[in-house]
Amino acid sequence: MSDDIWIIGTAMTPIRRHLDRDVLDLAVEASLGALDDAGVTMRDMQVMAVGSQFEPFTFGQDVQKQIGQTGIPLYNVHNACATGATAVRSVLMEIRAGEADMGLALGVEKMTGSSPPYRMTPPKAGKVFEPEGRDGHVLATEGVLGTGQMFGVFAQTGTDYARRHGGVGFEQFAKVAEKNHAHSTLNQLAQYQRPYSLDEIMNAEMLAYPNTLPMSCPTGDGAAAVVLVSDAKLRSLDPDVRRRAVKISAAVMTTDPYDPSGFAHPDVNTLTRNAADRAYEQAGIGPEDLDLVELHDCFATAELVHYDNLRLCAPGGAGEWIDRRAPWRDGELPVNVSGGLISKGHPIGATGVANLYEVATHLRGEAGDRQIEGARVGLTHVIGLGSVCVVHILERAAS
Amino acid sequence: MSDDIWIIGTAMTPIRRHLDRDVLDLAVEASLGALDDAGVTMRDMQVMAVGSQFEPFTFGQDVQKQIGQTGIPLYNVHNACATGATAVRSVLMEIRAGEADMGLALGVEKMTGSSPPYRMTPPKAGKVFEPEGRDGHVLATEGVLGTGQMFGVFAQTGTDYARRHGGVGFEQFAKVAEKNHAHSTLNQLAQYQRPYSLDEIMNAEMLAYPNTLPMSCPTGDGAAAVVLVSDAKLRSLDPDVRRRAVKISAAVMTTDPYDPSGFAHPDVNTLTRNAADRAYEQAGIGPEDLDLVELHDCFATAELVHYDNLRLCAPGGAGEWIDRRAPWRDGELPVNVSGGLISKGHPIGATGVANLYEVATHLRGEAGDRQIEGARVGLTHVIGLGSVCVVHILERAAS
Amino acid sequence: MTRQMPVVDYLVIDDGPPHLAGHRCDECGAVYLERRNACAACGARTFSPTRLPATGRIESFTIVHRGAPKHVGPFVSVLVRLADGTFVKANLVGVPPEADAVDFGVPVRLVTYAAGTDDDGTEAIAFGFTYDEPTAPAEG
Amino acid sequence: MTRQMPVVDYLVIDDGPPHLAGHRCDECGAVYLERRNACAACGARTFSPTRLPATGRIESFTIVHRGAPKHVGPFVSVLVRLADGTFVKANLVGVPPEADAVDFGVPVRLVTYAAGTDDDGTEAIAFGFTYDEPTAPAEG
Ligand SMILES: [Zn+2]
Ligand SMILES: [Zn+2]
Repeated sequence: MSDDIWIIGTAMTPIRRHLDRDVLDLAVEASLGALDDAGVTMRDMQVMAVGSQFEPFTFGQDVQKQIGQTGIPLYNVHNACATGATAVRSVLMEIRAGEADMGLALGVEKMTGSSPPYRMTPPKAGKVFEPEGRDGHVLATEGVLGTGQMFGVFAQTGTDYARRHGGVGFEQFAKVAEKNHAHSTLNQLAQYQRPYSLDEIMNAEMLAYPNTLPMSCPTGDGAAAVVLVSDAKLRSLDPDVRRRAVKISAAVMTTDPYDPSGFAHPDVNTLTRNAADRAYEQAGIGPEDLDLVELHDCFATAELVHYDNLRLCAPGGAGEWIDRRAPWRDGELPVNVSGGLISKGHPIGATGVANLYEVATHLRGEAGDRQIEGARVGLTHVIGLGSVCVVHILERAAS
Repeated sequence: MSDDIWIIGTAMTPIRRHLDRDVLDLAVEASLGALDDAGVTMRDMQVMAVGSQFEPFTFGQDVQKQIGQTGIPLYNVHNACATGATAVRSVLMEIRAGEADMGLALGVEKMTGSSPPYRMTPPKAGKVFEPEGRDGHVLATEGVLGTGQMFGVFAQTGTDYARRHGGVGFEQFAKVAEKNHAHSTLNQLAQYQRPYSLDEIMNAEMLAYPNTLPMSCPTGDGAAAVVLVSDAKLRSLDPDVRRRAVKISAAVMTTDPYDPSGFAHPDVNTLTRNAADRAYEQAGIGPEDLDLVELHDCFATAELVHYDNLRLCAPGGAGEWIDRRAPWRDGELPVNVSGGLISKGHPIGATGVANLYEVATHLRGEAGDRQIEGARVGLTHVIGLGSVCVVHILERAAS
Repeated sequence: MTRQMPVVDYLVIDDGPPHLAGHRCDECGAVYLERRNACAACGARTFSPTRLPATGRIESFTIVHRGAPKHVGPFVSVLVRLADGTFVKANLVGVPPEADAVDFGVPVRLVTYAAGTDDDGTEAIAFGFTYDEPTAPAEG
Repeated sequence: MTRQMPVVDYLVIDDGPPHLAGHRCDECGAVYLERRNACAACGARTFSPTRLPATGRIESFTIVHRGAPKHVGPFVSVLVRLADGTFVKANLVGVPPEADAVDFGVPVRLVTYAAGTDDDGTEAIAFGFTYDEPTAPAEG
């Protein structure tokens, strides 16, 4: 049977109270052990899944950074004591679905606390300096060795773009927020629903130059859901369901390929470009065919660079593109008509489903006051810092 | 193209500071909204994935318990801001792989803290009683309304089995631990590697009757990994790799179907029986064909009931089965020759991969001192309380 | 008079004899103790309040030593199947915390007791189960 | 004499002029600052110590106001590309925390300063970058 899946490599660490090894050391030993056992390398892997019940954030990506960053899809999963088995299933489904022919599943847990942390830990008050973690820090380095705060990181992503390309400054970034706040006035699901003038935005509290408060996503609660069916199943459903169905023409997940700058500053550009290019190829659709885009504007600086990363504007032309209001809802390619994360809000787990909700609702012609008339094709983009990027291209049912 | 995947329902909540609603309320509103929008119900779903960056444990299962427990596979995923998109991908791959024709993806986040918790919260010292959570508790109920501690929960699972079937008592449960500690003396990867006498086990500190300390899994660190390939890819690999390859003949994930007792006490039996039955059917293999089993013995009481749940012993005959040493490494069907979680250890995220490591190593004939001679077929079983169960059946390459 | 509150809201202490109250699914009759969104059994979304019976049978037990609250000490946790088929977890009270003292054969009955007092002097009323020996000592 | 320790172990202060030290992949030459298991670029597993150059160029910056440590105040965070292509994040020091004061065109040079003192009187030595104007004010 061609559906068979095989294990060709496996390894495990001794189970101990590993007081002198951090969780990455354990993850790497098992991962490299399994690759060695199979006689393959990370370059052969087309998907990876990492199961840990307690490691937060994007732990799997931290493992990739130690053993090989090739840009492949990566799942961080948990399911109580079946966490490792769920990682195995994630890889197995990717292979069975024909998305990958080889993948790595890792399960790992650091249950004992008294071993070296690998992430930055807060400084203890009134202490004697002692090096901690993989960088041997003796005090909290935030504000001493630059910033790792989100609004600062994305601010630097923006000024990097401004350095490389002309016509981009504080005002261009602020215009992104002006647009998104204007858009959300039509969206009752949005957290904010009032317009902000450009002046108001530029004179608001500066979080980290050039991102002011209204250029940054707020903290809010929310949820979004979608029901997916196969093409075969769809044919068996009611005509009304078929008529409102929205096709997922492309679904791509990428992680960071190695880049020398990525260890000092997260690179949100390359993995977005990779995801977008593959999505356009999968769907047989180009940026010029899009009727609307929901992209990951956690900060105004992020939205601007993604105009270029998603090929929405001319190369290097993101500043000029926002200046001529191209991404406004009445412009040439509406971006974030929901209000985007800046104004609609960004309840983290919900975000990557909420953007499908938004685009699907427009493609169905059911977006009410904020409807983009005649929308037939849309793109969604989301980035989880660490990083992982997912791009979908959606099309409305041919009617 | 038959590979097309369609969205037939979608919904989202308003994004707000939802001070009067708990995270389940939000998750349910979006989930039911998407189902309603599609004109389908949870009974039509064959897979579910829930993305939340911050909800711990088995949050997705908590959502199922509010909207419909049908026993389907469920992923709890996180990937920073791409968490929701990763849930969508998990469902999409299950459908593309032909495992499901319809599934539900949910993304949800409660970002603001000042809203009702739905899980038990610790009591505040020196306070005025105020009802909290979905049960309106005014004080910590552990020890007041029975126990929710793991060793107590699994202890009750054991005494429930003893009530229903003859020949099961404290001694039978203790014999499970005696066996597993004996097995691990041959396994250098195990956390414990010394034998415990039955007397020593029965006279050790009682955690929760009938589970004493050496009848309970210890706290330890570890990791395990596997590399998986498709059948097509395997054909292109070196003969040495092919010879050592181990086939995954069955891979099944289940969650709890509704049972009236499950809200008062987790039912670890039904979902294990469902998973085992489907795995035997998928593999075309019965319990009588197995050469070894690694099952989820978080506590000795758990291992004993799973002899029956996995159909290893005669119905109701788990007590008699351990009495005649059937699951010892030299018995009729060796169970947990690694030492199991009780003695090998249980680093949570690693566990569901470590059991594949163990069985694959025996099927390859590479288990050294603890090798089960001539092993050709093995089964792995893991449960995450909440619950989720995964069963794999592995076969060595025909040579 | 001392003010009293139930330890959980599905214990009713101000409407006749103390009893448990549940939410019964209007569609399939499944009963739940806590606040619900929809029915895990059938998916229906409306429930009606229902008063639960006071008697039942022990399905399983454990005697918790490690981690038992200090002011409680070792205690017997039981899963009880009430006469209408609803399951509830609670302490078995009035019975020593010894394995031999737990008898699956004897029916149990709901009892209440004060489990704590807050800074305002309000008592938290807990429920447990105890052997229902006067009514049916030899039954089952 | 005051005892000194670097704020992170890739700053070397006891071997000639203060400098940064990295781990260079023996296979592909990728350079990393922190302790490594393997190479993210090529997968190789051995590294050799390497001394990094003291000068570089600003790639990006921000001026952090919210969440800046109180004793530091608003500060300029920069990503610097060192002369050998290694990237490092640090503060731009000796420059006011104003957008107009940050000039991509001017090269920068590593400097060190005391960033804190512990209970034993040991000083933590931090590094930052400052404009390298004496040597090449008009370059680039
Ligand atoms: Zn119902
Ligand atoms: Zn390298």
